[in-house]
Amino acid sequence: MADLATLLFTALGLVFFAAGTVGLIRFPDTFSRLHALTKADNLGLGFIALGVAFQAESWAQVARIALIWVLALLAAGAVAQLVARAALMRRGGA
Amino acid sequence: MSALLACLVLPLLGALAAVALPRRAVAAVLAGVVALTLVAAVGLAVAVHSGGVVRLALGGWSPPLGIALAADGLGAAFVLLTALVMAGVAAAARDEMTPQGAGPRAAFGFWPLMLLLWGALNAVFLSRDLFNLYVGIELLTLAAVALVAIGGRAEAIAAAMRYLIFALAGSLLYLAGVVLIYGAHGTLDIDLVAARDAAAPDGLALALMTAGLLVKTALFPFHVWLPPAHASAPAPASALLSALVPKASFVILLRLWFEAMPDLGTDRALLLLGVLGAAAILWGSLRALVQARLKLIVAYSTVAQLGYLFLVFPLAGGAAGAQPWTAGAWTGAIFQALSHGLAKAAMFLAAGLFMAAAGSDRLGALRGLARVMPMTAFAFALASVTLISLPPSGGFTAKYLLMTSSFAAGQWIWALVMTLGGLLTAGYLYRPMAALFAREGGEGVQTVARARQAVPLVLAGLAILLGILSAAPFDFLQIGRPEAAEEGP
Amino acid sequence: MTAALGLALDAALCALILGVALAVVAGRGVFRAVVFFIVYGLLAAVAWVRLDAVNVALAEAAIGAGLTGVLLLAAHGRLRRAEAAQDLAHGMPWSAALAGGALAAALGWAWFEMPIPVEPGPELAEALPRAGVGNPVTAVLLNFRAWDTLLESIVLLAALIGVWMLAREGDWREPLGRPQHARPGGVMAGFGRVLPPVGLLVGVWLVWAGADHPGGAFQGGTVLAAVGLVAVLAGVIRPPWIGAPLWQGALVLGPAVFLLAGIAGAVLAGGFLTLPEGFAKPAIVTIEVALTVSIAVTLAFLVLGPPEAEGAG
Amino acid sequence: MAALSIYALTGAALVGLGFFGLLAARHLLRRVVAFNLIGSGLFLYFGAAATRGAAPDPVPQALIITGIVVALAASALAVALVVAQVRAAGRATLPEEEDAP
Repeated sequence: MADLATLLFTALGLVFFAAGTVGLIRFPDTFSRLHALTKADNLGLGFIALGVAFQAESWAQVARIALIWVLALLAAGAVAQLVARAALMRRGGA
Repeated sequence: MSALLACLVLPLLGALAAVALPRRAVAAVLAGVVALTLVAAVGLAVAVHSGGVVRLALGGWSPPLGIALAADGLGAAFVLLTALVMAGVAAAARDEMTPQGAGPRAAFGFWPLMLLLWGALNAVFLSRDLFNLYVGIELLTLAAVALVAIGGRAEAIAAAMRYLIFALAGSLLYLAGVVLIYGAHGTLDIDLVAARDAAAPDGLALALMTAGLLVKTALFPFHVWLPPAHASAPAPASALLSALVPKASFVILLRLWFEAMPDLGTDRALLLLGVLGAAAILWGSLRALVQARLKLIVAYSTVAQLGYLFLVFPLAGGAAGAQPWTAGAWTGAIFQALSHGLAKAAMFLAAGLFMAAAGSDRLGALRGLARVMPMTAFAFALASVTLISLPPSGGFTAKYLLMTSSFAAGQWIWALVMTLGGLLTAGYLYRPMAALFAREGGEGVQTVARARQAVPLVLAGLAILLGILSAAPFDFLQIGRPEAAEEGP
Repeated sequence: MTAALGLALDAALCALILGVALAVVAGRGVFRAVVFFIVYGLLAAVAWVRLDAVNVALAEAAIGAGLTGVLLLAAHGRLRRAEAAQDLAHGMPWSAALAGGALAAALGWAWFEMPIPVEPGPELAEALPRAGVGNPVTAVLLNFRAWDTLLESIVLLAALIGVWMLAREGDWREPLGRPQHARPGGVMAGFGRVLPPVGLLVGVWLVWAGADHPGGAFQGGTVLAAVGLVAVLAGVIRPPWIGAPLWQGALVLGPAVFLLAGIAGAVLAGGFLTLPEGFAKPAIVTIEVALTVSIAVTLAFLVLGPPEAEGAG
Repeated sequence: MAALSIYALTGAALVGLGFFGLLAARHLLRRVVAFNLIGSGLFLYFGAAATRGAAPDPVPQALIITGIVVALAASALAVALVVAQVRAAGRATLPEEEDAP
């Protein structure tokens, strides 16, 4: 049962990652690329974390997996903001 | 054992203190560390002389699990050489490497880097573990490159960069050989490697390690990084770099070819090393002959003088191991390393004093300096006597030993190269000497304190003394000499 | 996972690694090379997990990819104007290709000729229980081969002094690195406030866990250095200048404690770096904590670079 | 064993690629990257060699961690030298190695 849930959720996560990557490649400018990347990848990572959590042996491990997801979310958000600002400034400067 | 330990630990502790303590305290700590380490090095030599090889298993774990250290005659001699040169350089640089004299940057960096270099050299000379040697030469390399960069000008930075690229490529080649040795034999200890069951990749491992160390020793044709690096560092740093640093990788080469894997010393491989050495002697001397700056002459002279060291491989290595002339060749090469170390340190320090007085090291600017600075000019002349190998210097003993063994071995070609090298040496040293002792010139130069002038004189004098008292060091260098070369006269 | 599937995964991973490495060496533009190198480091970390070397995977990800990547990116940012200069040699450098190819072929040949040595040996199994820590890699690093680790911590210090020697004479008294200006209240400033407590926790945990699980002073110290760098970037803390007593002390604390513990071993337990039985664990933990402090500070300073004045260069 | 051979050969190829890069590249930053590639490939090779026995040998893992840290120290100094070189000479290549334009 747990294995099935893991399989399902990680597969779903991978689909989101694939979608985000396609967006990264196909979208025309920095801002829409960022949009695709952050939204889709954060969700994808969330599903994968959820899937892996079913394999955890204790609640402490689940908590650690959740912490990883939150940290990745935080980093991705902050970096996306910074990249967007850099792109904005370059556009303004050009 | 405690002397061995002190040689390893004191310079490193001193370096840490030089980083962390306020400037006022550093000078006192420095003097203490230099004096104590010098005493420890003498103590180690005495202990080896009276009791034979001093061994130490670090952490109480013996190989293959732990790292073993040992001070044999070879290691102890180089530890002592290092201590003498370091003490000389520390005394010479005391007034120069101050915030007033060299700026706050160089004054901060020189002392810990010098001590780190010292610690790394001693660690390399005493280690019996191939990977530990890797960490040791990396510490040595980084400290040495930083000492070049202290120079600060654009050419110093370019020279440091080139030095670092070459040295890192050399380190990785060496490391690749170490990986193959551990992969095949599960040990890194030199004595256990010597007792291994031969495996197919051993030859490749030795070749890789040797190639890497040749780059670090600046043997022809891998020498191109050395002259700019040694010439653009501040003089006290140049003295350390030229006198000591290439000797560390040379000692590792000796340990590999004579102690760890003497069975792999085929005639052809040993001949190749000898030919490269001979090429270094001739090419380095010819390049030195056409330089216009004193420091570049001295630096190219290092390229040439390092070449002599490699004649030990065809003369004492491999199947020739048990021949009557091998002890002479082995000792001659080490004598050459020791006397070159002392003489070259004296030369670079003297060059630094000439530069301080004349404001430049172009040969034209040095004219007549001997009348203003007779002591320094005399020191330079004495050091030249050793490099040209006139009797009774240490250089003479070295080349005499190498030459007699090459005749005894029937390999007279090396004797020919050495004779030619001696003539060329006299040629390239004649030019700065003629300028220094010129009748005119020498007006309007800065005066240099007598105490500073004394240091190169002492070091050059020691190089001569090594020749006069050559009997005692000769026996000393046989202590713990690898079996392959043991049955000398 | 079946063996065949695992093998396919390994092959795919290695193909990816080689492809990325090719892009690092021969791709157009230095910026691209640097970015691909960071990707390479992360892939290599996965390879280490596949090789059952989690300690190394952590080190590769944190140091090899992370910190080296930051170093290279920061340097690239300063070199933009030099980018137009020549990057790769004109034409195919055949001698370099020959040397590289020969080296790879020789190592490949050696792999199949290399005998498998006797197992790690009875020495290790017999000594491990006396080493004081459960993580065998930590036991090797801080007990059996402590001399290597001690020298290595000093190598970092030597590199830092070397980096400092590249400061311009007039900039010596300035704070380390380029002056940073984070917008107050901006994203970076906010991030710089949120991350440090969490990062501190992770770093300390890595060191603490390193005694018995994967982790250790170098991995933990790297995380702490990263936390410090983010805090500097965010303007939460200001970089110190060279000679600030507390920071200089932190730089040498680890090697100094290590050396003094080694000497204490020589006096008390009969050998340099010998840890007396029974005290091995507390001694190792003390050394690791001190080392972590020094490693974190040294690594952060290495990334910041030499002191530089406002508006220079 | 087959999997280990894949990793070892990848490591060997990385060493070759990195050495090629170190010799062929002109931009100094790319040379630093190539140096790191050699080290990393060598460690991968070592790691594979250490896993051949029945139980993985912890000694190479410890040596590799030491090697990674040493490589970082060298890289840090090299990168700082590159920056200083550009500042002093205005270019990221070594003087006499620039091919004629």
